Amino acid sequence: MSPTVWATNTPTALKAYGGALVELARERPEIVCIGADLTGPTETDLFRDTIPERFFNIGMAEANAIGVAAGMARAGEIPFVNTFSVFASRRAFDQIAMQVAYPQANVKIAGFMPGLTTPGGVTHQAIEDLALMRALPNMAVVEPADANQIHAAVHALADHRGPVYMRLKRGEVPVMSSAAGQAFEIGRAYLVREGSDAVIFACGLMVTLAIDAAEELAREGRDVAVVNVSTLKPLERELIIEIAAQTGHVVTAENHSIIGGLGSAVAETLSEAGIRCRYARVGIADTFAEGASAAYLFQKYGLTTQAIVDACRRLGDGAPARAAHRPVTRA
Amino acid sequence: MSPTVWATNTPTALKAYGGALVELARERPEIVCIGADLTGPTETDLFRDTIPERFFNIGMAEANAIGVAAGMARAGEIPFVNTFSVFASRRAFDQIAMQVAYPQANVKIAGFMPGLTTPGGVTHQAIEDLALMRALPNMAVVEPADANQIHAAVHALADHRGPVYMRLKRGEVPVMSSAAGQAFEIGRAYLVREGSDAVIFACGLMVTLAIDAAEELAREGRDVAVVNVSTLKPLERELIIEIAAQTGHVVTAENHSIIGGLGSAVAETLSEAGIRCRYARVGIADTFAEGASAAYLFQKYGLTTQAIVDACRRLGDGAPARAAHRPVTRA
Amino acid sequence: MSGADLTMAASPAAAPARTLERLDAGVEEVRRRADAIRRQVLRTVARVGEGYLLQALGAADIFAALYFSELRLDPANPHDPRRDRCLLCTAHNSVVLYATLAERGYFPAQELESYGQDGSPYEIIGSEQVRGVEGTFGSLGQGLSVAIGFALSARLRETRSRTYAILGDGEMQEGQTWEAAMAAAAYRLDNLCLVVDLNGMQVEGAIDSVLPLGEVAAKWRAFGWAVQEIDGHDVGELLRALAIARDTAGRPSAIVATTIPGHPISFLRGRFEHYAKLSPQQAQDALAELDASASSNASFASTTPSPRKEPA
Amino acid sequence: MSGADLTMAASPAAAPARTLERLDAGVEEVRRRADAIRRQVLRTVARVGEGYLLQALGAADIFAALYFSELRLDPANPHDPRRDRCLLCTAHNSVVLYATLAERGYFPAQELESYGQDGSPYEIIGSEQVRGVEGTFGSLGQGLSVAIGFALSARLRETRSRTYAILGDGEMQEGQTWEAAMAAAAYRLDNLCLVVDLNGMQVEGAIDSVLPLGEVAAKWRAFGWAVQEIDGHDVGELLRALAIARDTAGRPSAIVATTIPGHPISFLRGRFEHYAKLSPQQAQDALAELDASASSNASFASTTPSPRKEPA
Ligand SMILES: Cc1ncc(C[n+]2csc(CCOP(=O)(O)OP(=O)(O)O)c2C)c(N)n1
Ligand SMILES: Cc1ncc(C[n+]2csc(CCOP(=O)(O)OP(=O)(O)O)c2C)c(N)n1
Ligand SMILES: [Mg+2]
Ligand SMILES: [Mg+2]
Repeated sequence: MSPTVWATNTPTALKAYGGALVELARERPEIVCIGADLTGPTETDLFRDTIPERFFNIGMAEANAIGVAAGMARAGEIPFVNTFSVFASRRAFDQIAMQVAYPQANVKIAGFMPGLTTPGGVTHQAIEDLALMRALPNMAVVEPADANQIHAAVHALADHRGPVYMRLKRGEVPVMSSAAGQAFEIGRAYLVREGSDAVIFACGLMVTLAIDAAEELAREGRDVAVVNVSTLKPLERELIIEIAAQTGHVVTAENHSIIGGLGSAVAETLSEAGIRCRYARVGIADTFAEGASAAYLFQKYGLTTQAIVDACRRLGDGAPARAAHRPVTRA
Repeated sequence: MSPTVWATNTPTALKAYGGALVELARERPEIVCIGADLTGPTETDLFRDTIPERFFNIGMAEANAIGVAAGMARAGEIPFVNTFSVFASRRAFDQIAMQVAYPQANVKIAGFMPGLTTPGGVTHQAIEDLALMRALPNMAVVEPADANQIHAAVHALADHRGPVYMRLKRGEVPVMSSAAGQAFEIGRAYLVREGSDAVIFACGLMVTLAIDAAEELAREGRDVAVVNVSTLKPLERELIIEIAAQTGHVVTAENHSIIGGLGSAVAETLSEAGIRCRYARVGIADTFAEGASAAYLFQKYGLTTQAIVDACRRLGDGAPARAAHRPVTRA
Repeated sequence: MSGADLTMAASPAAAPARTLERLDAGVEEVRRRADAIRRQVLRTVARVGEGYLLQALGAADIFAALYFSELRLDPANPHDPRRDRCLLCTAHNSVVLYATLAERGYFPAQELESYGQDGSPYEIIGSEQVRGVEGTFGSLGQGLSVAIGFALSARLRETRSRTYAILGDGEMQEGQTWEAAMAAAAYRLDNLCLVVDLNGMQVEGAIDSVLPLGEVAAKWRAFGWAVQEIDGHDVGELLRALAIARDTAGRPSAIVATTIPGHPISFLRGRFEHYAKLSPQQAQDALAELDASASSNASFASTTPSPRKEPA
Repeated sequence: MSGADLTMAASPAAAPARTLERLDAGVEEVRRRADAIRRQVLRTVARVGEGYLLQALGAADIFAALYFSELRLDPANPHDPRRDRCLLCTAHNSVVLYATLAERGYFPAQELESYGQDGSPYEIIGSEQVRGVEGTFGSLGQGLSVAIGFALSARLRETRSRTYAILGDGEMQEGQTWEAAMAAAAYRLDNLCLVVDLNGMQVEGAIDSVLPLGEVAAKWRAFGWAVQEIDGHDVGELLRALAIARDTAGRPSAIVATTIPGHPISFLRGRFEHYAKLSPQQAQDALAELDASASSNASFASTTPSPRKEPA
């Protein structure tokens, strides 16, 4: 996978998820691993080979895999279901809604290869999984930004009682250099870079690109904050409202359609809070894509540092809109 | 179905869809009707009985029904697929995404019993179908507000080349008394009541409730506009931006989760346009519901004239926020 | 609800000490129970005036056989982790499950007076909000998958718990049923027993007029299940089939039980109305028919069943 | 793409006048075409260094039989509404379809030099952006449903058009396949012919190590299909089976074709690697093996096939 889907100066790690899941399962006997014929591609070969008695391959049958996981959760297990984001979300949505979200079954769904990180083409690209999962009551929705967050997230998911959907890149993932933003708590967003002129709310692979963008903007005198919104639901509204109000210029950046995901979550939140600010979305512009390298696709579909920089500049060139509509204090 | 899910002074009609579809099919031989064991409940018994050779019951197999429809569309037919909103959206989402939305297949999906209009309980209540369908590129998403719109919509769907998702109540539906807002064009929103203090953007059954709310607010001196957003996608952005900018107070009202549907669409649009306004959502507050009469559920989950009135009052009591952030003119 | 299950699983110290055995009622008592269930169904539906009545009457013998002979359950402790699980995959047929659960002592039958009313947990299409209901299966075709999850977990935990699922024949049109069928066979889940309620009916009437299923038993056999074809109204056959399933090793069992909607009420039997009206007069007539055909001890309904004591 | 189809359908005047007949190539020529397809597959995958290579080699005989004998197609007019439809349900195996389409004259083989490159329409997991590809089936288990739609429409329009679908054996784990299977039988779609590519492999290797399918032919029979079990590398059997399917009335046909991944390359044959590496040396060796075993006229690939003239 080409490194240009994250900031070029970011070091990387391999298979953060697969290792963390085995580590977790060694501690907690109720962890079971459920697959749908994508064991290698979801880094769960390690689990299969070291804890085979708690590894259940359901075959290429995502709907059934979710139902099986829900049944096991009702019986007391903590199932992690592993498949591609696109199949977890599109193919088994009714099953997730009714057997996982509604009963608050303790099922964790790990969806790999979100957005345009896969050369698998339109059928493999989950460009609306955040929209789908966010629309479900009771569902926590997370997207860790680097290997450390992935590791922490695996443990956080198990500690969280109830359903969680996590989307993450497989294989090689970035390791963020700054200490900030590597922790992971469900329900928290992390200010990874301070700034007073604008804020970039980013998730997943877009976080390192956002940091890069902020650095570039700093060189032209714009002081831009970056928030790693690693939990999309429940959203840490207070933090988002506060920083948006302080900066008055908001850009969202996600490896996802601009409809229904982070961009929408932020727009809903700020609109409802009555925050006066300029706002722009960076993301996939409501279009299907094709199969190609992630680097090519990120470039073609505008998931780049440059796109974020441009969005910040565009907002910044508009009329200043710094004053919050009403004062907001952190809860 | 209890009349209290729409304004109490609204007359009603029966099976507007079923009749219109047969009428259309008589004119156009490429119309085919595809069902999934819900012929009566989707008003297509009339089609089955009058044009049996173009009626295909696929049985209780929604995924297959969508695939079959897509194949027929590729061969030149115009399939209308009829099932409950919840099964059309949740159960066959991958199939709709890949076989209908991506290839822009000329398939029309009619989803019945949206939101809380069904006593069928949580498994039958489509509270996030708009979120799902809106997240799909190429998909038009519509929700007619009354029998006249339903009738017009059936024809508009057939005239529109490409995929459309329509959600609508079955059986008894309101017939709006004013002439305004009964037309139906894909991509248009209809100003059904003028007003300068606030605007209610509503869709489907919430439109008559919004009109009622506006009337109640008029009695206390608030001049509230109502827009029937019968197309959620593509949204008539210019109209929405203009009226929001003019009134400065925006309430959205939908028989749907407040996440991902009309409320989100409006928030995205206004945020991006830089419109300064107060904003509130009326809809299902990110929760699953249960089986009961529509009247009971609409009351319990806040889909009422009163809830809309309250939202308008709340906004109105805040600081005035009338000036648009930048001037907007109608396109 | 799953929450309670989780608590149980997390703190085994809290696990109840009560024995948990099959009632093993004989044919006669199961028949009487089936009659009592039918009466309760009729009374419950009559209050609303319509409902999934014909399926309920048709399935009453299956429910009686399961809940009064086969299943290891404790109505006083519906979340006992050692219990057998029984999943009604067609939640729209919940009225027969409610009637059965009331008869079995999960809750007083009077509670069913709120059936179908606004605010009642006894919804027309049932959910797990009702005591004793193991899941929410109004979206059809999902139950068998969840049953597999229970069965896999029981095996993992080495408990005796068996899992039962009652499938609507229309659900065989949903592909998920076959995903589950293949997985259950692949995992050799002999602690899983499926009863297919072959009533020949779906929403629009006769299945054959909608989308014919073709050969049913042959399908389950081809999917690797141990299949028994029985008359779903013959309680003796039902009990035997359940016992054989219990003794079948290495494969999941499917009992294909032919039932007749509305059975045995003369004027309802064999009608294919998916959601049927029931006037007060019809309800009375139906109850009278049951009274007439019932043996003298028709008042069985109120006695509490006592489990046959067997080693745990 | 569907758009073109719609145009065709909307304006019958634009329908082409060219004949549209099966090539009806004999066993020998089909074999040579299969060889040519394999060569193209090897050359194409070699450029990328890896791919769904073993499946492609295994399925080459099936593709040759379909595209060089059975199908009524006009490469010059890929949207001719009268054409037979052929759907590869496992779009990840598109390299064999691309090779076949190039060999059949849909586009120059040189175009495949961009295979798998950024910006190329020849994606690893194929889509309908490529000329001659009838749909986008990278999300597995969906193709057969679309095939039914084609078949129903052909019947409605009373055209001779037949529909063919090539199914991966792993797709039998997806429930949608069985939804489609049941519907095709219920509608007695004898203008539909399915070829199951029984290569015993899925992502993790052997299907039996993932989730065994159990009896395959028995399943399709139980679902009401006319089933033939054949050796998917025996071109004679393939052609015969396709002819029998064409003559089978009242039921859809399933040809269960056992194939061997990597066939016939000695060092690839029988390996269960879902996404296999292919070094330049291996590609050369494989091509040399094909050369050695091929009959003298190995240069067939460049000749244009001429249809046997038959009444339209
Ligand atoms: C996924 C899904 N699709 C459609 C429906 C609507 N529906 C309710 S009952 C039913 C027919 C069920 O037939 P069967 O399973 O045989 O149950 P029966 O009523 O005969 O016991 C249908 C299609 C549903 N509940 N779920
Ligand atoms: C719905 C869906 N789930 C999972 C996958 C990932 N996947 C790609 S190929 C494959 C296995 C396919 O096996 P088979 O159908 O036998 O095809 P073969 O490669 O053997 O020809 C899987 C699981 C997919 N493409 N689609
Ligand atoms: Mg039935
Ligand atoms: Mg295979």
